[in-house]
Amino acid sequence: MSEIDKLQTEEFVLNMGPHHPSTHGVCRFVLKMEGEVIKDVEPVVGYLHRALEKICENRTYAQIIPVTDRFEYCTSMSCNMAFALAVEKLAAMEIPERAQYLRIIMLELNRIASHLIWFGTTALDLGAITPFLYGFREREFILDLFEMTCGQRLTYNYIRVGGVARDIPTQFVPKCREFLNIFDACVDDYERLLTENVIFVVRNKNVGVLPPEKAIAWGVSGPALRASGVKHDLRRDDPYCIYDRFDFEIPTCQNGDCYDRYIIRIKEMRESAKIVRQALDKLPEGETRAKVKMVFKPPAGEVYSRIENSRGEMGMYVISDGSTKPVRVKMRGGSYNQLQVIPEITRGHKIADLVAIMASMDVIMPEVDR
Amino acid sequence: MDREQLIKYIQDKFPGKVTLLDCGRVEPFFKVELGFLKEFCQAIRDDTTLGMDYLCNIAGVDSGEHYEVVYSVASVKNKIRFDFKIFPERENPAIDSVIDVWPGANWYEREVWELYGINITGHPSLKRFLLPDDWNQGHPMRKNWDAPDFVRMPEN
Amino acid sequence: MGIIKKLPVFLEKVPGGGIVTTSLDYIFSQSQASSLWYLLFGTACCAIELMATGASRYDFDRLGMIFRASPRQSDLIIAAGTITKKMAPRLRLLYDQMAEPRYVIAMGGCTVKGGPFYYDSYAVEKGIDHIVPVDVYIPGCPPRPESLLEGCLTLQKKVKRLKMQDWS
Amino acid sequence: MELAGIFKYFYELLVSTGLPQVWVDIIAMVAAAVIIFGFLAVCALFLVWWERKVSAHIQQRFGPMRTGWHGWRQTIADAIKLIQKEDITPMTADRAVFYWAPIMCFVAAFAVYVVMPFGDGLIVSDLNVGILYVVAITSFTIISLLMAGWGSNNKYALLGGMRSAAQVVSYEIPMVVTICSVVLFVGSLSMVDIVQSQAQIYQWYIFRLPFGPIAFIIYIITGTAETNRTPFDLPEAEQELVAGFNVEYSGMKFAMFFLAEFVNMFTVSAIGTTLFLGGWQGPFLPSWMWFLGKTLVLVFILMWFRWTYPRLRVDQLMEFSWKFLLPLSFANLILAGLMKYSGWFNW
Repeated sequence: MSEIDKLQTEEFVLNMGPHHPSTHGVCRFVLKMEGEVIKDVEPVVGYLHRALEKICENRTYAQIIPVTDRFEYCTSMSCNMAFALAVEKLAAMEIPERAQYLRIIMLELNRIASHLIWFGTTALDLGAITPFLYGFREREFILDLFEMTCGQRLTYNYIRVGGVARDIPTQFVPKCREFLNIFDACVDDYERLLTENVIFVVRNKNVGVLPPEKAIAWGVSGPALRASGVKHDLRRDDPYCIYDRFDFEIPTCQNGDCYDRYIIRIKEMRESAKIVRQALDKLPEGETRAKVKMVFKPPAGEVYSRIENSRGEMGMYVISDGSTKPVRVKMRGGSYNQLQVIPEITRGHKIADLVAIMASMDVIMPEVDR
Repeated sequence: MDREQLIKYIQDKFPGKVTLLDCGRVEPFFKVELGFLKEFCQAIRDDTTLGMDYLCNIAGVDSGEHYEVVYSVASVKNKIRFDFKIFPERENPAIDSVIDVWPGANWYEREVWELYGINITGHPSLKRFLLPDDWNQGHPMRKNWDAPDFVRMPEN
Repeated sequence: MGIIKKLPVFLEKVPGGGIVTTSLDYIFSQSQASSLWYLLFGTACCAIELMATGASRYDFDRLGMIFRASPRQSDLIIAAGTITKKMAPRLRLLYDQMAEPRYVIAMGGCTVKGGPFYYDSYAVEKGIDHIVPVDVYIPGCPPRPESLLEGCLTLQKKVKRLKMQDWS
Repeated sequence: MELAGIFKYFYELLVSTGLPQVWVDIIAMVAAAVIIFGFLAVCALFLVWWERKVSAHIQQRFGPMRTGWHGWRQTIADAIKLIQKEDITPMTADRAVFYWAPIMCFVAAFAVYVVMPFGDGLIVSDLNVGILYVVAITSFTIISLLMAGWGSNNKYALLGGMRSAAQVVSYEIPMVVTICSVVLFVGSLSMVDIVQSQAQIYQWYIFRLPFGPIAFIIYIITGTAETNRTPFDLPEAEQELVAGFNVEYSGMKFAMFFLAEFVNMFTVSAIGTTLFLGGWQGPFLPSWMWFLGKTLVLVFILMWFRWTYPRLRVDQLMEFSWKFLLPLSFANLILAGLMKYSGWFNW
């Protein structure tokens, strides 16, 4: 027996996280590796489990709206919206026209802001630092708009049950138009930085391929699902609010790899800008909030309502027993399933690909842990 | 397929095993018999008219008197969505795992197991999920759960 | 570390040594204050604001603050976001891995006292001062980048007061 | 104002004191070492500051602003702070290896400057194997990275160290082959000879070699890989390996790695200047100014790379080197040989 045969090989177990620059918060991966190649991944979650659902059980409906803000802080408006929509379905409420349009404007602006964070962090995870700062530069414009509307930069508490919290200030519309005018050029800028960058393309093409059947079976939604070629967008397929009144495209790609997920989100940013522009054009005058009683008691019932968030399907399952507080609020975020599917599509790739896949899935941990 | 048609279709397809619950205005809610769950899921996924290939959500519920597990399913192809519930027993609650039907159910079931203490038979890895590894204070989402450092919101 | 700590004791005995000590103190504390490298540690909402503060508009780099991914090389943990009971031991571990002198900024309501998760939450650590010593508290949910910058300036003020004898 | 004259004056002053020649040589050597060390330390500090400013302006920020005018004292403050920091040696580390790795890195980075022609006559020692010495010494850095990776007893550090070893094995070869094509034309390994053979601008090897610009680009790419900078910064890939090989280093030891990185960057640019851009040759200005100017332009290009490109994956890096750069550099060498032999391009 020669020397080399006597050598033993061990499984190389690498613990990545919970504090790691590219796990987008506090996710932990236990990687079983062979050199640089990943043999198995096990995501360990719960490092940001804040018991939001337990908290919701002891709050009134008005008090829950700020709690939902923290459910998915990159798109707080969507969280407010998802919850408000669920309660409105429960109570069969009529929403004033102006509020509907304001909601659409806010949701789409928030989608752009969220995609800009994704754009920055994706580039950062692949080692390019400058796009991160470019993304955040434009995001500040949107945050300014939100700030002048509701006074906060991140947790808005703006969309309430029955409408929106207050009307927009007068400077909002011109400022917003100003932003939309520069925004397309900005997206062109981003694309020049990354889309045809050779290194970016070889890092992303054919990495983390997610076939459509697998994507649906694992419950993947949003841009990740559309990148696999499934034309599924709740804004079209299960219209909520007044999305059926707007003219916009639903971009899809075919391969379902990281590069396609990138392309989809870039296109979505342009589409969102289009929707905002239409909504600003059509914005009617009038009330911004339906009459909601101070002590709000929706009728007893249960509802699961879902909206298309920037990360996929965001659902709120609310049970009311007719009192001021809900019996159960279950929050469902798109990242939950997208993180779940990562082990499936990472096996056999390198550790650097795990980072790319994680970034392209745009997983954000509070949605998983709540 | 609208609400009425869907209710009729499902009730005709699974007579006796599935009953309609009056708890939603928009999507229909059904109650599924405890032992029938896996079969039912398999059937609604493979049925061509329904084709519920997409699992939106699984939520455990403790209403105070009984446990419920709510499944929200959708069809990407046929654009249908509905929910159904099953009611595990109060003592030693247990349900079947539906991972074979929708692999995405994995974590949802782990969560139900951990936070509500509802056992999932047939689940491959029922390990600690959201709570700390050394957690020993029971299942916190149950209504009657309490712990020394758990501060309730004061009523005002 | 040891030599530098003994240096002032020795210099005090030398005539005119006080001037040397105080100027060394000045140089050391000024450099420390203007180069606070922070650990890339963000858990929740505040992490996004932390990122925004590092980005173009607010630009942490102006204060000489850059992020390091390794706790060994950083001087400052900005604990941005909720620290849950599962995360708390990790925070302590990171703190222990840092090299002296080290500072902690508690950013946001959650790290100060549990924030919006104080009531009814079984999983949130109610204030990180149970886990690590905190130098500066920044309230807010999440605090604006301006308040974070203010917090960092406050920390700089604190660091600038430091003398060699105080080093641990 | 030629610096060489000043140094020569001091040397003659030293000789005129009547000390034995051995002592004169020793004093001269120590003085040269001190001057070079001082120059490089200042240079590295300047480069760190410059990199931060360049990156900031690329990203529409200002960079350090509050420590001195436009933050000029920033890196000095950083250095002083790093000296004060606690020096941690992890309990499980291989102490000797862990201790020597940064020192080795530091020494290797500085040792190259023995043969660096800073200007006309400004060279410590004009070795007749100059460029060979450079190639040999710059590879030392990698051993130190490997030592750091292994000695830390940390999995991330180990991966970083291994990556750097793999990287250098593949990038050293095209680099050396490209350098060979220059050496072939010069007919000498001495750095001074290399510079002197490109007295006129059309004689610069970037224009004179058959595929001069391509050879230059290959050199710059391999040089970037040698210095572990983006897009080849795999050994310390922040997003994958936290901080790579130096993940466990703190305080002064980390500062050594940090400064060595910037010195290496300067080295690569300086060698590139010498080989391809005519070294210190240039009209009007003193020679050392030309050398510094050309080098800093190359340094700026390296920084530009860093703040624009994403990072390659480790296997793609190898692929790029073995399948693309290596054949290209060999083709370049063969063509250069043919040209030299046939007498074309021999201006």
